[in-house]
Order: sequence, then structure tokens, then C-alpha cells
Amino acid sequence: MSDQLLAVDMRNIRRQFPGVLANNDVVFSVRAGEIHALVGENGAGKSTLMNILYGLIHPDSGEILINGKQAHITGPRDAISLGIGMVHQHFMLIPVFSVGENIMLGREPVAGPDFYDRGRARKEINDLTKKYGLALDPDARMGDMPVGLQQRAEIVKVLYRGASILILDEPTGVLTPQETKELFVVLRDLVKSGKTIIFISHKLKEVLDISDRITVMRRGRVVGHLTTKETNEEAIATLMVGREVLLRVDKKPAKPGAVVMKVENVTANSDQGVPALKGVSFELRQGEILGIAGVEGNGQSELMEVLAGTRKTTGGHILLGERDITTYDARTERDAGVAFIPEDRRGTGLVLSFSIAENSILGRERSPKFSWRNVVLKLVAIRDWARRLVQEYDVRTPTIEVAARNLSGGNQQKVIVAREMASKPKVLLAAQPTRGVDIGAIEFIHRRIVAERDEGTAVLLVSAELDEVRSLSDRIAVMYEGRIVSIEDPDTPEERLGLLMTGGGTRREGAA
Amino acid sequence: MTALGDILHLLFTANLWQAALAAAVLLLLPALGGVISERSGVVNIAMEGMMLTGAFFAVVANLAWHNVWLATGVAMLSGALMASIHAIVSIRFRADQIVSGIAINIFAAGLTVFLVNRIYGVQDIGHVGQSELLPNINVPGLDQIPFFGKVLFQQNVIVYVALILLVLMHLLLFRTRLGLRIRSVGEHPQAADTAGINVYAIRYGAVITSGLLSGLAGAFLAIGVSNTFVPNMTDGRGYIALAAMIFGKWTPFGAFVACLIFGLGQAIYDNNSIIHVSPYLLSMLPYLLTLVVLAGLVGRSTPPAADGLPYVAGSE
Amino acid sequence: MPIGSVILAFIIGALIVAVTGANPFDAYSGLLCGGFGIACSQGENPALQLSNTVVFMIPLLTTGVAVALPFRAGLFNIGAEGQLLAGSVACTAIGIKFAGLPAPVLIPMVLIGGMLAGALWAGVAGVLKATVGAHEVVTTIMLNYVAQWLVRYLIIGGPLQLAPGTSRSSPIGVNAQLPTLLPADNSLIIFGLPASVFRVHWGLAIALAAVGAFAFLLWRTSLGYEIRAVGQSQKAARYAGVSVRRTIIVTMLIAGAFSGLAGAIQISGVDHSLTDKYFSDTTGFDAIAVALLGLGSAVGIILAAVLFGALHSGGAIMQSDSGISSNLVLVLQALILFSIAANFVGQIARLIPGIRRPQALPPELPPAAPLMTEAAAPPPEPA
Amino acid sequence: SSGGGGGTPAKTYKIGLVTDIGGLNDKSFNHLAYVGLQKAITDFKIKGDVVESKSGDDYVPNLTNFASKGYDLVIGVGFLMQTAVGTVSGQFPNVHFAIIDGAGTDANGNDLKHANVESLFFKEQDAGAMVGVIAGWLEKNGQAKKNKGVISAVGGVSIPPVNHYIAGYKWAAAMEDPGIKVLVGYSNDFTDPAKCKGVAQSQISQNSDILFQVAGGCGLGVLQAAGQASLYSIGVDADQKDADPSVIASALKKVDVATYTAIKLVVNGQFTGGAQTFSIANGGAGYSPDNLNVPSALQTELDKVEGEIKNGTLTPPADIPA
Ligand SMILES: Nc1ncnc2c1ncn2[C@@H]1O[C@H](COP(=O)(O)OP(=O)(O)OP(=O)(O)O)[C@@H](O)[C@H]1O
Ligand SMILES: Nc1ncnc2c1ncn2[C@@H]1O[C@H](COP(=O)(O)OP(=O)(O)OP(=O)(O)O)[C@@H](O)[C@H]1O
Ligand SMILES: [Mg+2]
Ligand SMILES: [Mg+2]
Repeated sequence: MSDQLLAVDMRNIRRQFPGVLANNDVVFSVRAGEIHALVGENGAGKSTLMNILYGLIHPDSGEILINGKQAHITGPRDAISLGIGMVHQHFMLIPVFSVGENIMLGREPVAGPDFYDRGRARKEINDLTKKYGLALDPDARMGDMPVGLQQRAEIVKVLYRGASILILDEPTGVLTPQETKELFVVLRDLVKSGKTIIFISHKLKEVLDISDRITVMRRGRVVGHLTTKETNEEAIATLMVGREVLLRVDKKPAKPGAVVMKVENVTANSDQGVPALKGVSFELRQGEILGIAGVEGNGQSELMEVLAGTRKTTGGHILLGERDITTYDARTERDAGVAFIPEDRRGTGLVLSFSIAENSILGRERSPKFSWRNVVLKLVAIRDWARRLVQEYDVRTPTIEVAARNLSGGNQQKVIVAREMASKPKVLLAAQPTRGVDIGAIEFIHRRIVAERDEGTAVLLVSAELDEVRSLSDRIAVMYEGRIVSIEDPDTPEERLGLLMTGGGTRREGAA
Repeated sequence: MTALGDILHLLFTANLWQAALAAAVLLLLPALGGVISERSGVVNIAMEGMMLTGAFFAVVANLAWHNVWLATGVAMLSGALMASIHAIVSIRFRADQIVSGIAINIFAAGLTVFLVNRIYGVQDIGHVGQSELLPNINVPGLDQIPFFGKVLFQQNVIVYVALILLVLMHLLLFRTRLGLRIRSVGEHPQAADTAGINVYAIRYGAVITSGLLSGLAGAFLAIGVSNTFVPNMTDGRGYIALAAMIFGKWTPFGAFVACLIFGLGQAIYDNNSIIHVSPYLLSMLPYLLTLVVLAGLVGRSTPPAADGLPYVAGSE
Repeated sequence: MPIGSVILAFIIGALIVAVTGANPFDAYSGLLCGGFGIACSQGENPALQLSNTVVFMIPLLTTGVAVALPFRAGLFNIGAEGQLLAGSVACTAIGIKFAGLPAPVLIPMVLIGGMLAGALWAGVAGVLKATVGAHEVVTTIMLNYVAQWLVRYLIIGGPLQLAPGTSRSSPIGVNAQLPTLLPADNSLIIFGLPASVFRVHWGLAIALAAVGAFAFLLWRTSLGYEIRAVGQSQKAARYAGVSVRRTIIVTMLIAGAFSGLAGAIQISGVDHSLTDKYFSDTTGFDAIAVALLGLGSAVGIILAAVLFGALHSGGAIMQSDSGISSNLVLVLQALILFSIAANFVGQIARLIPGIRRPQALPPELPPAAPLMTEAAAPPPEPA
Repeated sequence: SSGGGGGTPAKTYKIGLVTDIGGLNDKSFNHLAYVGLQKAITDFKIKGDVVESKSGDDYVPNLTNFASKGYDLVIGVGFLMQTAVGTVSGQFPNVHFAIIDGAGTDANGNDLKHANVESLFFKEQDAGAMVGVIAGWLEKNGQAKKNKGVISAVGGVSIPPVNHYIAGYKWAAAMEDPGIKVLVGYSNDFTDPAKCKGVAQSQISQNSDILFQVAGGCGLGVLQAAGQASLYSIGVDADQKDADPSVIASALKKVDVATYTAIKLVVNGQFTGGAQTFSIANGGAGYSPDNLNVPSALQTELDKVEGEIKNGTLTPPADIPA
């Protein structure tokens, strides 16, 4: 590689965590001006490696060269001064601060004796956003921003610090397809303007689309350096997981049965109190997967919460079989046979400090199965149950007493999927079931969802991944601005779906 | 209901408000300390102890050197010393900040009396001369304004200092770069760290500042309001200040409002020689009032997001 | 490891004593004797010392639980003191009013009455938190003061006053009094002293049972599960179908009942009337230290209560034997809290290369850590 | 008086002193008792030990500890310890007990009259009366600061020992100056000077120009408030002229003397139990003129009243007159 200047050259990086060798003599180099993808399963060591580069984690051994010069990075300050910027997997933004304050933080313009100069901050940001075509309102409250814009703010933050080497840790994990497209445009511009980019993602299509070269990690080791042009999804996946993986879901045609859930022009408000569902109607049949496609923020999340009973409706009806469950709360819904895989795994789906065993009965702690007359817990039953889930759903953990906090994202997700599916629900609500999870886990979760369907469960799937929706669903409902604008067949061309998702296209009311 | 009449009448006397303001300031200083500490993400319920320590050393120093300003400085330092214990234990050693705070309070209560015993023995700790107390200052001219002159401009020097600190604290937190950084550390230390801000330095600074302020309050109590040290003379003010801080939603002026309620309650109570109602029921007044206000007007108060959570940098 | 921390605390304490010119060994032998009746140098009666320690320990057990339980739900109950006072008032009132009833009826009555009063007192804070989101730290502190002034009012010039010029209530009926383990008899000599000096009463059994109940509730019941869930993540709890508001209120009610029980037991088992000593009672505050020291676990609370009880009764002996101010005890309590909370010993050990073991996974958050954070946030449930 | 204790070197008497929650540094009677004990230790070569009570729960165990260790005399300081002394004295009939400001009582507040208990009572009203005379006289003769005919007293908590002082004070002041107005307030506190200062300042704003503190350590705030308003104040229990220049006199309650005497009786084998009252008559109560050069007319008045109280022609009331 010496033929070309290396922007980043990490040699024999080693970092031990309790029980895990997160980075094992990792050799990682990035050429100046390239987009370099770093891929690997959950827990492979990507974030760790990048955190080391950014000075957040100190390696036990190894050396780092930046632009050919030996670098001694003791903390983010050093990294920043070396022109390294990082957009973290879990955003580093302060919700109660304004966008401007978030971007300026650490390099604030001051007036007089240390007064924060809001005016100049605004100007600086506007300059930047113009230069890179990343529109942002500096005065908006960060907490009120959609993830896409938060992501954008993170990037502007990095650029504002004059970074020439950008690290993006799973930047697209939370983005919609169009947001991703926009992001890629930006990234390419940045490279043109001489920046170097390190790009971490679980989504191989994107990797192939955006990167010049690829480094693959597995279990803390680098298992391959690839040149994007000369490789393909299967090859990368195999390297990552260490075995063949099928990326396409193979499923028998659905045998839809009776209608189990009937939704009749349901309306509901978002957290901000504005209407998010403006009259949604559809039917869900036994043994089918109804996928909901749509740009995030068009009411999918609210719809799921309404159906799961964690959000109140403002109108309309929900029928489960004959029963009107419109007013049911989360508990009664669950008891009635509606299972829910929420999109926010860490915050909502799990109590991170609880053990796997405890998490395995979340929401069912009063059911006769796990408690005597819903007062006293049946500990033995709970343990057996948890053990069963762990081994049936292949949750990678030493014991069921491990706190969920210490599982990788993929395994955390498996715990939730297991809990919700194993209760043999009539209806399974799956929101972003594979977000941020590595392909190994994705493959597994997809197979389980199809299996559920084949056993007669009615599945409602919401995903920001159009591919996922198309490959899993038997019917696709497209949501736009709080309404279902059309119901399509899974083989509908991506272009048409994209058009519908953005409010265009000719509607075709489906069977509903 | 003559009692109510008496109280209403009092509310129109400058004396009452003068006393109320002075009493409020005794709470305001530690409350401000609490605000800055918790804004930086370090829960601080140790104001009681830091204030008591300040009171003790103010007297000791004043008796030793007969210089009130020196004594006040010593008091503030001793408060800061206590604070730095809290800081080291909860920032460096990542101890539970509530435990550490409680420990500081117990520690101060025990240590001060223990030292009085050891240092002064039978003859007991002495009194500070009238001339060596923190002076009351009448602002020339202004103090003649009817009503407000007495309330605002015939006060102890510390009252003026506290009111200035109140404004400064507000500006610091919400207008300056440092304030922005302090709040960022309290809301999301990781974010602050990745932005190149030294989380630990900010937190140490904030906690120690709370010690300086509480120590100052202690000095005011011992060698301003009184002229000697009496065991446990802070009498729970640190906890009231804590309540005031939360009541005020972790803002300086909000806390000040709460402090005024308590100060007013105290001042009204002080008139029990002319208000004809059980002094004990009268004493309940400010606390009941606070509950009512909380239930009615103030409602929810949500602390800084990272308040109370030790920060573990990505590294060790 | 806590043992190590305690020892470290005593070492530092010894230094303080030595620096101020007293003899640490005298101090500690005094504490040891006063606390556990061990190594008594000046004719103290070991049995008596032990019994005193136990008597001090009893109210710390129940109030300790009253602080520890809300911790689990992310609530900081500084109000154990006020709830205890409410309990003792109710116990006294009932014990006087129904003095005629037989003990098997009256004793449960006064105890349950105390629990209800305590629950009511804490319930106010719980409801305010659950409905308007008023921070429980403020409300419980306020309620403490209200309770303290209420007690003064009641027994000085108020309805419970024994007689003009006194600052105490009339005694509760004999049938309302918890019996002591040994007969309260001055003539019967046990361990070389009149049996009546051994004041350990059946409240001990009740208090231990209460701690057991706490552990059971927390780890073996659905409610306990939900309380812990709410404390860790309100979002997750709501997803599970748990009503955060209801859980907060219920938690405070139960906690208040525990404190109230402590107050009732003190009246019914020790004081037999509401006296001016309750003006300056600090049990409810010591309870915070006990709960934190016990890391919110049942066993921990018992050990912490024993330690504090022993220090409390040891301080007196230390002072009378060696003339060292019993306030040293407070200093020691603080040092123990510091060194356990900060786990100095562990951290120091880690510095020594020889015994460098990898630090454990991120520990369970300390009992009080989530207090001021998410869990402390008022429940945003739509009303 | 070199006590007879010195005569029999065979035995060193063991005396235990238990303070109430005020502790040794309460700047009030606990401290005075301690002073008395110290004096006895030097005079009689006794072994004197002290325990401070941290809370009301400590009274019984602390008394019991001394008693169980066979101390010759166990002294409980303060009204708050009455029931505790009653209980423990019953358990240890062979140990001598003394209690200051009270008797050994049962739960109903009745004196149990145990033969081994000596109750040391004080006629606080005597002392109160003497300073009341001073206050009243100064007001009447326009020799106070404002002379608007208003004086005041700040009590700690409304309990007998406090109210006795105030009763005598009010009674005597009215005797000197029938038109006088006496404000009475309570701080509900014995330790926090700020609290008493507040009450005092409110009384000052009601034109009081002589303020009598009856609130131990808290009361220091009263003396200081008077000082800062350059008015007169009156100290309590001990001679407090050093506490503040404004202190023109102190009402003395010689707890140190009482303690010393109780010890002396035991050492001399003259312990008799029962109630002992310390009053002007036996020098256990009184007053000290402090930072004020007393006009001769006032002095004569004082001597007259003192004499009449001694010979019983005047008896100051124990309860505050309306
Ligand atoms: N702070 C930490 N303490 C202990 N172990 C850690 C810590 N951070 C990471 N690890 C461990 O190091 C391993 C690598 O973690 P890392 O975050 O680098 O994985 P990753 O490749 O980023 O996974 P993902 O794709 O989910 O982000 C994981 O197995 C994890 O258990
Ligand atoms: N403090 C920690 N102790 C142990 N393992 C940790 C710790 N922090 C993170 N990890 C592990 O690091 C790995 C990566 O975690 P990370 O925080 O990057 O997100 P994740 O859990 O992988 O979620 P995602 O699916 O979004 O990648 C996971 O295996 C996680 O369990
Ligand atoms: Mg990662
Ligand atoms: Mg991850």
C-alpha cells in the first residue's frame, strides 16, 4: 500500500475488554481521499477500533500513523487537532440544546468576556451548510429534529472542526433510503473536496455502492482487505460471518386465512400532539405478512404503538377477531394475543439492567404462566422459559443471568424477538426488526418471521429497508402522511413504491 | 381569624421583607451552589455539611486572627475542601453521589463538634466581637427610598454579594461559553467529551464552586447573623436549599423564588410574639405553602439528563 | 470487599483521633465494648451493651427499607423521618383512645394505624409526583417539617398534651405496649442486672419480618418486578403495560407504611408515649445512610443497621471510658459511607500490579444513581 | 470547702454526667453542669465522666451505663430526662441519681419520689424577677434606649424552665412600671442563633428596647440583635456579659453550683434524695449586673426586691401572668 499516501495507518492495535478481546492485533489503513468501508458483525470490534482512532479508547498496544506521521492520541482533543472527526453510532447530540449550540460546542465563538456569540455561530453554520448543501436551522431545538437532520448536524459538527478524516459509525443505520441517498451525495462531494472517509455499515449494498475499499472484521480480528470493484455481497458476507449466508429470504407463497385484525380509519396524535394517523384502515389475515413501506415519520411508528396499546387513539376502531380492542392498553392487548417488537430496542424493548431471564417476561410478569395469582413470580418457570428462548433463538450469551446491557445489539434484538414470538401471538407487530443488526442476525430473524407466518400468525412489518419489506411481505401497504395510500404486491417495482412513498403515483386501493 | 389579619398587616411592613430577604440569602447561596454542581451533572445534597463546616471555620479563624474577611475566606475554603472530597469521591472514584453527599453532611456534623470539644474543651468556643462581624451596610441615598430602601439597601454586605452572585450565576450558565460547556457536561458528558471538552475539569470546578458558595453562607450565618458557632447551627438549611434548587428547576432565579418563600415564612414566624396562633402551626406555613405551590403552579421539574451519573470515558 | 472498606474507614478514623491528640485504641475498645460488649475494660455489662445496640437497630431496619424500596423505583425518599413521626402520632392516639381493648386486638391496631398514617404521609409525595410531577425530594423534605411541627403542636398545647407545662402525651394503654423479650421486672436479676434494663422488645421480630417482606416483594413478586422496571426505564415499563403513575404511588405508600411501622414500634415498644424526644429524632435520616450502605439489599440493610446501632451505643461507652467525644461516631459513619461508596480498597488494589484483575463489567448502577435521571423524570403518561 | 471526700483517700468516688441533646457546647445549662463537674473533680479528687446524648433515645441507655458500672452518682441534665431518670433510678436503687430541672417521673409526669433520686429544681422566676426589675426600672425612668414602654423576652421552647424565667421577668417589670408592655416570643429552637435573632428583630420593630433571652445557644442571636440595634439585652443561665456588649445583666441559674453541691453531698455521705430547690434565698439563682453601671436608685430597688423575695414577702409567679 506504500505506493499511496496513507491518511490513517493503524498497526497491531490490541484492546482487551473484560471477557472480550475487542481488537486483536488489528492492522487497518486508509488511503488519503478514499471512502473506506469497515464491516463486521455486531461486536466484531469496529466501534472499538474507531473509538481508539478518535482517542476515546486507549489501546493496550499498537501504533497509529496519521498522514504518515506517528500520532500520539490521548483523547478526542488530540484527534480533532489531527483533523480526525467522528460521527458516532449512538449520536453525540444534546437534545435540549439548539442545533447551533450542538455544532459549536467545544469551539464556540465568543464575544466580550467569554459570552457565547449566537450571531456569529449562526453565520458560521449557514456558511458551512451552504458550502456542502446541508440545510439546517441553527436555532431549532435538536430534540425536535428528525434523525436524518440530527445525522446531518453530526456531520456539520465534524466539518466545522475542520476534519479531513471523517469516521462514520453506522451512519445509515437510522436513515431512510432517500436520506441515505442524500447522505451519499454529500459524502462523494466531501471526497472530491479532498476529505478521507471511513464508513461503517451493516448494509452491504450501501458498502458496495459508496466505498472504494473494504476492511472486514470478525471477532476482533481483520479477516480481509477487499477492493470494492472486485467483490460482491456474498463474498463479503461470507468473510464477515465465517460461513455461507443466504441474503435472499426464501419463502413458500402465503396461505392467507381468516381476517384476524381489522383496523377501521384509526386516527391518533404524535407525541407533539399533532395528528399522525389520519384515518388508517386495513385488514390483516392469518398466515400473511403485511409490510408497511414508507418514509420514516409518516405515521408508521404511531400506527404500531396504537395497535400495541402504548398510544391512545383519537378515533376509529381496532378489531381483533370479533373483539373491539380499540381501548386496550399494552397489557390487555398482549394478553389478547398481540405481540410487539418495538423499534427502540435499548430504550423500550428491554430493561438493560435486567437479566435476560427477567427481560424474557417483560410485560408478562403477571400472567398465570409466570406468577401465582399474578402476585408471586414462578422463578423456576421463568428460568426454564428463558433458557428455552436463548437456545431456540440462538442468543449468544454465557448465561441467562447476564444483564441485557452487556449483549450486543444483535443479541439484544434476538431476546426481544424470541420473547414476542414465543408467546404464540395471534398478531405479531414487528417494527424495524433488524435495524442495526448484523447480517448473521438479520438472516436468522427473517427466517423466524417467515416461520411464524407459516404457523398461521398474522404479521405486520414496518421497516425503513425497502428491500426488507419487499423480500418479506406478502402484501405491501404504502404509508404517506398518516394514511395508507396504496396496497401493492411485493414484486411491485422499487420505483413505483418510492413514488408512492413520497406522495406521487396513482393509488390502488388494495383488498382492504 | 385575627392571625390572618396580623399576617396580612405584616406583609405591608418593610421590616418583614427586610428580614425575609436576609433569611432567603442564607438559603440562596447554597442553592446556587447546588444549581451549578447539578448543572454539571454532579448531584449535590452536601450543602448542609459544607455550610456547617464554613460556619465553624469562620468562627475559629475570626477568633484566631480577628479579621472578618480573612475568616470569610477561610470559611469558603473549608467549604470548598469539603466539596472537593465530594468531587474526588464521586468524580474520580465514581461513588454514588447521594451516598457521598449524605456522608459529607454526617461528617461535617460530627467533625465540627468533635473539634470544638478537642480545641476549646471546657471553656467552649468564644464569641466574635461586634466590630469583627460581617458588617451591615446601608447604601447611601438608596437606603432612604421608602419601603424598598429598607428592604433592599439596609442589609448585610453578604446579602448584596449574594444578589450579585445570583445574577452572575444566571449569566454564567445561560450566556457564556463556559456555561454552555457546564450544561453540556451535565446533559451528555460523552457528547461534551467527544467535542473536546474536559468533562472532569468542568465537574471538579462546578462542585468546588458549590463548596465556596456554601462556605460563604456558613460564614454569613456564624459571623454575620450570629457571632459564634453552635453545634448544628445550620439547622437543615442545606436541605431546604436543595429543595429550593429543585423547586426552581435548577435555575438560579427559580431557586431564588423558592428561597424567598422560605425566608418570608421564617420572617412571618419571627413575629409570633404578636401573631396570636400556635407558633407550631405558624412554623408549618412555608412548608405547606411550598407543597401547595408545587401541586398547583410549578409541577414537574426534570433534572439535567446526566445528573448523578458518574462519567466513564470510553477509556478506563 | 465492604469489610475492607469498613476497616479502611476505621484506620482513617484512627488517624483523625490520633492527630487530635487522643488514643485511637481507647476509642475503639470503647466502641467495641459499647457496640458488642466485647473487650469491655471498665466493668460494662456485655449483655446490656448488646441489648442497647439491638434497640437502636430496630427502627433503622424498617426505615432503611422505607428508603431502599423507593430507590428501586428511582424515587429518593428523604421523608422517612416525617413518615415515622406520622406513624408514632397515630400509634399514640390509638393507644390512648382505645387503651381498654385487649392486647391481641390493640397491638395490631396501633401498629397498623401507624403504618396507615405513614403510608398516607408518603402517599402525598407519591401522588404529587405521579400527577403533577412534583419532585419527591422537595415534597418529602417539606412533609418532614410539617410532621415535626405537627408533633410539637400536638404535645405542646395541642390535643395530645399530657398536662399544661408538659411537652409529652399521656402514655398509651398497657395493652398497646409491645412486650420486651425479658420480663420488665426490676427485682428479677439476669446477667447480673435487673431484667428490665434489657429493653429488647418484640419489635425486633416485626422489623426483621419487615425486611424479609421487603426482599420478597422486590425479588419474588410481580409488583417488585414492576417497581424495579419503572426505576430502570419508564419507557420499557410502559411498553410492558405497567402504569408508571400507579407504581410510583404504590411504592411510596408501601415505603411510608414501613416508616410508619418504625414510628409505631418505637412508641409501642420503647417510649410508650409521644415525647419531646421526637422533636430531635433523626432515625429517618440515618435510614438513608443505612439504605445506601446496605446497597438497597435486605441483607445489606440488616448489616448496616447493626453497624449503625453498634456505633450509636458504642459512642456513649467510648466517651465515658476515654473521654473522646461521641461525635467521633458520626465521623466514622461518614468515613465508612465514603469508603464503601468509593470502594477505595478495590481501586487501590487495582493499582497494585500484582493483584491486577480485569475490572468487572459495568456494575449495576449504584442504588441511587438513577435517582436524578430518567427514572426521576416525572411520568409523561398522557393523563 | 475542702470536701470530706479528701478525708477518706480509700475510695475515689465515680460520678457520671449525662447531658441532654444540647451537648456540652450548648452554651447553656449542659455546659454549666460540666463546669460544675470539673470544679468538683479538682476539689474532691473524684473520677468524673461525661456522656453527651445524641438523641432522646440515648437518655435511658446512657444513665443505665453509668448506673450498671456502679457509679456513686449519676447526674441527668435537664427537664427532658425526667422519665429516663425515673425509670433507671427504679432499676438501680443503690445508685444515687441527681437530675437538674426536674424529678424522676413516671410516664404520667408524676414524681416517683425514689429515695435515691435528688431533684435539683430552680426558681428561675427569682432570677427572672431580678432582671425584670432592671428592665422595668430602666423603662420607667427613661434610662433605656427608646423608652417606649416596651420590653420583651425570647424563649426557646414553651416548657416550664423557660416560662418560669419569663414569668418572673414579666411580673417584676410590671411591678416596677405598671404600664409596661412585655412581648413574649418563642424561637422553637435552642441551638440556632439566627432563629432567635429573627424573633428579637421583630420585637425590636415593635419598639422593644430591652430583650431577655431564654433560649440557650439560640438566644445569643437575641443579644446580638440588641447589640446591632444598640439596645439593651439580658443574658440567661450564666453571666453572658462577654457574649455581647449590649448585655446589661444576666439572670443566673447556677446549674454549676447545683451540680457541684449534689456531688459534694454524695462525697460527704450526706445524700438525702428528695427535691432541692435553688433560689435567690440559697444563692442558687440570682442576677449579675453586666455592661451597665447601675444607678444607685436601681441598685437600692434591686436590693429591696431581692431581700423581699428572700424573706418571702414577695413570691414571683411560676406561670406567665396574663
Ligand atoms: N466499554 C466496553 N466494555 C466492555 N466490553 C466492551 C466495551 N465496548 C465494547 N466491548 C466489547 O468489545 C467487542 C467489540 O465491540 P464493538 O462496539 O467494537 O463492536 P462493533 O463492531 O462496533 O459492533 P456493532 O456493529 O454492534 O457496533 C464487543 O464484543 C463488546 O462486548
Ligand atoms: N459497558 C459495556 N460493557 C460491556 N459490553 C459493552 C459495553 N458497552 C458496549 N458494549 C458492547 O459493545 C458492543 C457494541 O455495542 P454498541 O454500543 O456499539 O451498540 P450495539 O449494542 O452493538 O447496538 P447496535 O445494534 O446499535 O450496534 C455490544 O456488544 C455491546 O454489548
Ligand atoms: Mg459499533
Ligand atoms: Mg452497535
